[in-house]
Amino acid sequence: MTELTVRRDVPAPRPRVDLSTRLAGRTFPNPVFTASGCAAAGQELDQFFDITELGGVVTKSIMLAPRSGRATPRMAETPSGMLNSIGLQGPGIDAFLDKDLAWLADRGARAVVSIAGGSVEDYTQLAQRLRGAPGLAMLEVNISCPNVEDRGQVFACDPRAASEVVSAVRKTMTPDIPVFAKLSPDVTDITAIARACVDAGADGLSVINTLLGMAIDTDTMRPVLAGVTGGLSGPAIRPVAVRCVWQVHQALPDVPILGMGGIRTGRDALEFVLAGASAVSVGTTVFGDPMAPVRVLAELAQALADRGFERFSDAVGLAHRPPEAALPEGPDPVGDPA
Amino acid sequence: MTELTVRRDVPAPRPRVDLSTRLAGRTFPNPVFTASGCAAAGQELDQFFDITELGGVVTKSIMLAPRSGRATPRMAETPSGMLNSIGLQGPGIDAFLDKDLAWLADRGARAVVSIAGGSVEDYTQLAQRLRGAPGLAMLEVNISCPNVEDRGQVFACDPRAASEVVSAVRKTMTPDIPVFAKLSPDVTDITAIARACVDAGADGLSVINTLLGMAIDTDTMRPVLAGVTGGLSGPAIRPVAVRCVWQVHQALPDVPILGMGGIRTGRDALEFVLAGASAVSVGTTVFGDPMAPVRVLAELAQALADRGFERFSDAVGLAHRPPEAALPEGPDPVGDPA
Amino acid sequence: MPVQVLGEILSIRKVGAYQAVTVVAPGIAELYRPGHFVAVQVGGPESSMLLRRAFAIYDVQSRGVYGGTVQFVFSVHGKGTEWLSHRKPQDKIDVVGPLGKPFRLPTTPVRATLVGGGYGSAPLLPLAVALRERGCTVDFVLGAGSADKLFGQLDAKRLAGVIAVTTDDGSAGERGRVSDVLPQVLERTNSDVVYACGPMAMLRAVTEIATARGITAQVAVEESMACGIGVCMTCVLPVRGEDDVTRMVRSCVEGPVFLGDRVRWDDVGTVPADALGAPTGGH
Amino acid sequence: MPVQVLGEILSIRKVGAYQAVTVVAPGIAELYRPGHFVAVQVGGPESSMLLRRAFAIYDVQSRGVYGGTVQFVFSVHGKGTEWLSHRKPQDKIDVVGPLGKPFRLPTTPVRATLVGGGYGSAPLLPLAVALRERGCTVDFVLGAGSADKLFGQLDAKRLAGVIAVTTDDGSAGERGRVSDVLPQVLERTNSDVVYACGPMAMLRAVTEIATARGITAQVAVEESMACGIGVCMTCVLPVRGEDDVTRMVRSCVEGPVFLGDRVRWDDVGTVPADALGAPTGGH
Ligand SMILES: Cc1cc2nc3c(=O)[nH]c(=O)nc-3n(C[C@H](O)[C@H](O)[C@H](O)COP(=O)(O)OP(=O)(O)OC[C@H]3O[C@@H](n4cnc5c(N)ncnc54)[C@H](O)[C@@H]3O)c2cc1C
Ligand SMILES: Cc1cc2nc3c(=O)[nH]c(=O)nc-3n(C[C@H](O)[C@H](O)[C@H](O)COP(=O)(O)OP(=O)(O)OC[C@H]3O[C@@H](n4cnc5c(N)ncnc54)[C@H](O)[C@@H]3O)c2cc1C
Ligand SMILES: Cc1cc2nc3c(=O)[nH]c(=O)nc-3n(C[C@H](O)[C@H](O)[C@H](O)COP(=O)(O)O)c2cc1C
Ligand SMILES: Cc1cc2nc3c(=O)[nH]c(=O)nc-3n(C[C@H](O)[C@H](O)[C@H](O)COP(=O)(O)O)c2cc1C
Ligand code: FES
Ligand code: FES
Repeated sequence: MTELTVRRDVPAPRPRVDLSTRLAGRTFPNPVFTASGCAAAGQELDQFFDITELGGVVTKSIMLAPRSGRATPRMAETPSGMLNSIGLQGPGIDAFLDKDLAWLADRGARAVVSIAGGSVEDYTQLAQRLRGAPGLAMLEVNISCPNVEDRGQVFACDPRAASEVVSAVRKTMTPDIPVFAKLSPDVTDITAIARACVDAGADGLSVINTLLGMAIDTDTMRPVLAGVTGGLSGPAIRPVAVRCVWQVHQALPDVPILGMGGIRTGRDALEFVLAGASAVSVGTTVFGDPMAPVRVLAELAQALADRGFERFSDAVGLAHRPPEAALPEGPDPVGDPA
Repeated sequence: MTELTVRRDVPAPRPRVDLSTRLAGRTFPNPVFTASGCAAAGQELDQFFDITELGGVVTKSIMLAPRSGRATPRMAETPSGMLNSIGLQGPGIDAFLDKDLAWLADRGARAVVSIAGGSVEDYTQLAQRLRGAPGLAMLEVNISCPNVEDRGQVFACDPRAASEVVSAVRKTMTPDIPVFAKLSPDVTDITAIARACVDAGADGLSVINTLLGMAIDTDTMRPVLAGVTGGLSGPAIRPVAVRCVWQVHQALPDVPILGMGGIRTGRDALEFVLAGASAVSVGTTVFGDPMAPVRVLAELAQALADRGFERFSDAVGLAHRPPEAALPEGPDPVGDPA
Repeated sequence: MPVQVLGEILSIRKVGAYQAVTVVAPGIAELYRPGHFVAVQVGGPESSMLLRRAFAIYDVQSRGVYGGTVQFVFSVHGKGTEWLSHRKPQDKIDVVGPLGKPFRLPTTPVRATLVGGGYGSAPLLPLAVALRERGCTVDFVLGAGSADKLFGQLDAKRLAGVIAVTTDDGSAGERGRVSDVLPQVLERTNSDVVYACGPMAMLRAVTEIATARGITAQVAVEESMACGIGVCMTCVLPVRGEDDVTRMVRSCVEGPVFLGDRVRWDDVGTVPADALGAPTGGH
Repeated sequence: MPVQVLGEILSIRKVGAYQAVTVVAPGIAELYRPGHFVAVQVGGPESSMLLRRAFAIYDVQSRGVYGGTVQFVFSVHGKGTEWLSHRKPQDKIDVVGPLGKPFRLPTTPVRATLVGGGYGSAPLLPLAVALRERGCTVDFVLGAGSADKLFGQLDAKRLAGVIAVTTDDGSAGERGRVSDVLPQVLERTNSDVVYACGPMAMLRAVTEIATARGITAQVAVEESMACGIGVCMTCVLPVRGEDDVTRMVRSCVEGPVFLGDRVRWDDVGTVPADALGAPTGGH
């Protein structure tokens, strides 16, 4: 007979691992989230699985005003990755609050709202508008945006600029909402930016945003993307993302990390967790596999159970243990699977 | 009947395109080279094809003294890429001159010797030893090395350190030998490093070296590589490499670029050329396909012929032409292939 | 509500320059309406290709031993469709569907002209069936580069009052484009409405011809898509809304079927300056 | 000189826990000697897997309608071998070979014990044939985790004087490891030389046993390889040279066969401090 995988039908037998995770002050039921810009505001994916099953739903970065985004083509498929140059198309904060966030709150999802701006003032106003918004569980500050007041210099590439944005947002947002700064890998020293953000009050860090890349159409002999360059994402960048999580966790072991970049399976998610992530976002993989977030969650739970973990949190950063250190009670490295 | 591809048998009917390329003062018969560390010193590949057919053979970065390299595991396969952490294993400059370079000279190949060191003095001495060495066609300065005199800060990540190395090498090497500085993509602004190298006397730039990455073994729950982090290469990084070539060519249009990063086909090579590379290196692809360099050369020649180019050099940087600019005499964008 | 199904290929056969694939996919047939599409994973588990490929649904069966099948027709374009063309019966593929907004059907029995370019006629054939079930009269204009790229001519003949065929090279029907013969067909049939699917340039020409006659054209566009389900924002084009405001709308969820005269054809591939949220000086 | 060949698979069949693949690959048989290996591309043209997989050659045929074939035996380990296990006759795979340094054969007719672990016995069978052609007497010790992972037992019986079999779980032969029975076999046969192929721990134990008896062991190691042809430097292990200097040598070109007592078993996976060019304080 033919084998079928149909949505919703599989309430995966969840192994008995405590999957809850604390991100700064807040506890989430599990560590698997969507990634900003890869799940819109959750409604479309909710057709495929119950989005409240996820730890959180990270929304597409929202700006103050409605925004058309860039011209097309906006994407190019690349080996094990893709380039995108959307240009932060979105409805603006007002419509977002009215429709998207309201829907998420109604639905009972934990909304992680990503905000983006062109100036410190933009970010501050966004945080202002989001203060006390129902359904808001966490704020992610997308600082991979050009600073219109500084010749388009990207905030995330300059410790001072990053710090100003984060500090303004942290001061504006109520203390109960964790504020995460999202780091760009396109810097010489990601730990320097990480430190600047944390010193400025970031409660945690999202690691990583896309890498700057481009593709050239060898037929038209011009750049493929209307925006010329774009952001590279997907499994291709996973080794860079894992390295960034590792470095940031090593530099700032007490700061919670939301890790992402090319996660396709529970095994991939575990790689980020062992490197130091307290939660993960599944991004580009959703485009090829809409059910990926819940699948990754089930696979991660299984992988943890297989290794003898009783609590997800025991796995966070475990790959940093010194060479001959014993594993915590329970976990065992997996031997030859044969 | 079964179809076969056997080495040497295929003196590919080379389309009538002038493939020669000038890199600083020197003319090479064609623009396809090997990549440093991906072809040893040419002897092994010469079993599969005639290495004198390539524009040049870029040798594994050589240091002053013999060097054991790092412990194993030294590699991990990643989606459309691989991580390596070899640690610059090599025989040292003396044995290299005696055996490797002598063999290349004898064989009639154009040797591009890559040098690496831990201090400006190391690089200077290497250049000194290579002065007047028979067979030497060009020097590639691998500055992605930790500076032992500056807390292991990588030369390629600091304009001043990069500049010092390049300037010392350029002063030491005879003027007839082009000196190329090889750039790392792991920097906030690659054009700043490019400019520093060129101001210090670099005749050209090799773009790019590997990206810093890592992988974690989810069974042992430790880093896969003995060296913890490693260099990411292969098609996965191609969009980053093309972007770097594009940015450097845009910033310094008169500086020749040896482009590399994930080239697998002639089409890929053309992407680099259109972005601004005057020659390309085929690296990681060789591991999966030893005959790749000559295949890429044949495919590139064909791709140029298909587009109406009579001279390879007319394609260099062509994707930068302004939106409505006419193409040079000859070339035509390729229409719908159907 | 679309479903994601890993289904077995029942058949894959050559039809002229195309291949038609039938795959087991329960849950799609039940919700299907003409104009819907599916998005298919390509390349297998260790593939370097991450994104789905979109194909218009040509046929569905909701019953039978397989509990539901869906059929689509494709031509080899790049790496993903190349891979698809090597699939064999019993291989499995992962399909998401039905996706998109289907063609809207008239509530009264009108006369409709269906214009298909290349494989674009595939979704028009089930549309013709649906229209006839509502008592409409259907006429077809089919065009392609050459005879082997015409799809569904026989089916169309069975379903249609009038059928006109064009090919660019004259290897079948009249030499020329569908837009060359469409005015005469509309004249002759006095159609109330036009439906079209095919290349963007064709859709634009069809829209202009229909609009000039004061009738509406519903067109199914083909924009490059990364997700097909509305979450990535790669597939946008400028469309004027009922409030007359132009927005960059997602063709995968707000399309692929649009009213032709709402699409800003001149501006496809750009962001018109008067679009909602269009860049103002600053960026 | 190795060749790179895109050859058709003639057969792929299950042998216990393994699969044996025969592929058309002219040019390999002519140069082949026992101990050589091939490196195979996996995953197809759009695969995300870039690196070749290494397999010891089990058999070659230089004549026949196919103009040369090569056979190897593999177990599914990860993604690449998983892919390989789904190949069918007539599929094509890209093979490079013969690679590496083969076993050295004695110039006089000695008595040799061949020790194989799991699929490690595959290259030992043609070695046994070659040894016998030189008038040697051959004995076999074969071991594996369980009976289905023993390879070549029947062939070995045909070729050998003595054959001893062990499995970890006792499902065939004696329960235990090859190193448990090897001393008795060497005692009984009074072998002049040992050849071994299998897991690193086994090779180490075999070397120790042989060395203790004052006889040489030639062992074929298995190190993780990216290229298989000597250009990447990923496959190194510390080996003492004839000048007594330890070097990190490439197991793909200077091996995979080494004299067991030259391999620094304690230090495999590290760079011994006395190795040529080993880091000194600085790094
Ligand atoms: C709504 C819709 C319906 C379609 N119906 C059909 C059909 O019935 N039959 C058919 O043959 N083709 C159809 N297409 C086009 C088909 O999707 C593309 O030919 C196919 O995606 C190309 O994939 P590839 O791997 O061969 O090309 P590649 O160039 O390798 O594709 C790379 C990426 O670009 C995207 N892409 C490239 N070209 C297109 C395109 N024209 N449209 C959308 N995405 C594209 C792919 O999805 C993929 O993500 C339809 C497209 C859309 C949007
Ligand atoms: C000289 C030699 C001879 C071999 N002979 C045989 C044989 O006859 N039969 C057999 O079943 N296996 C043999 N192996 C082991 C075989 O190469 C690995 O099992 C195989 O490469 C694993 O590939 P994978 O895609 O399944 O695993 P993955 O883990 O996905 O492989 C990832 C990468 O690591 C490399 N790698 C992983 N494990 C090994 C390993 N053990 N040895 C070398 N490279 C590895 C792969 O080549 C690939 O590049 C041999 C290895 C060597 C070095
Ligand atoms: C189409 C697309 C749109 C994205 N939009 C945003 C965005 O609006 N804000 C943001 O912070 N990150 C955005 N990202 C980055 C992702 O959130 C994520 O950081 C990155 O893609 C790496 O994860 P992945 O490889 O799992 O996709 C976007 C990524 C993609 C592919
Ligand atoms: C195994 C390996 C070893 C390398 N060794 C060197 C080296 O010694 N010196 C150097 O400049 N680059 C070295 N590189 C980097 C390559 O020359 C090249 O810049 C990079 O791999 C990107 O190209 P590719 O994707 O085609 O491999 C090495 C790369 C690999 C994969
Ligand atoms: S294809 Fe992703 S939103 Fe339309
Ligand atoms: S595997 Fe590349 S040198 Fe041995």
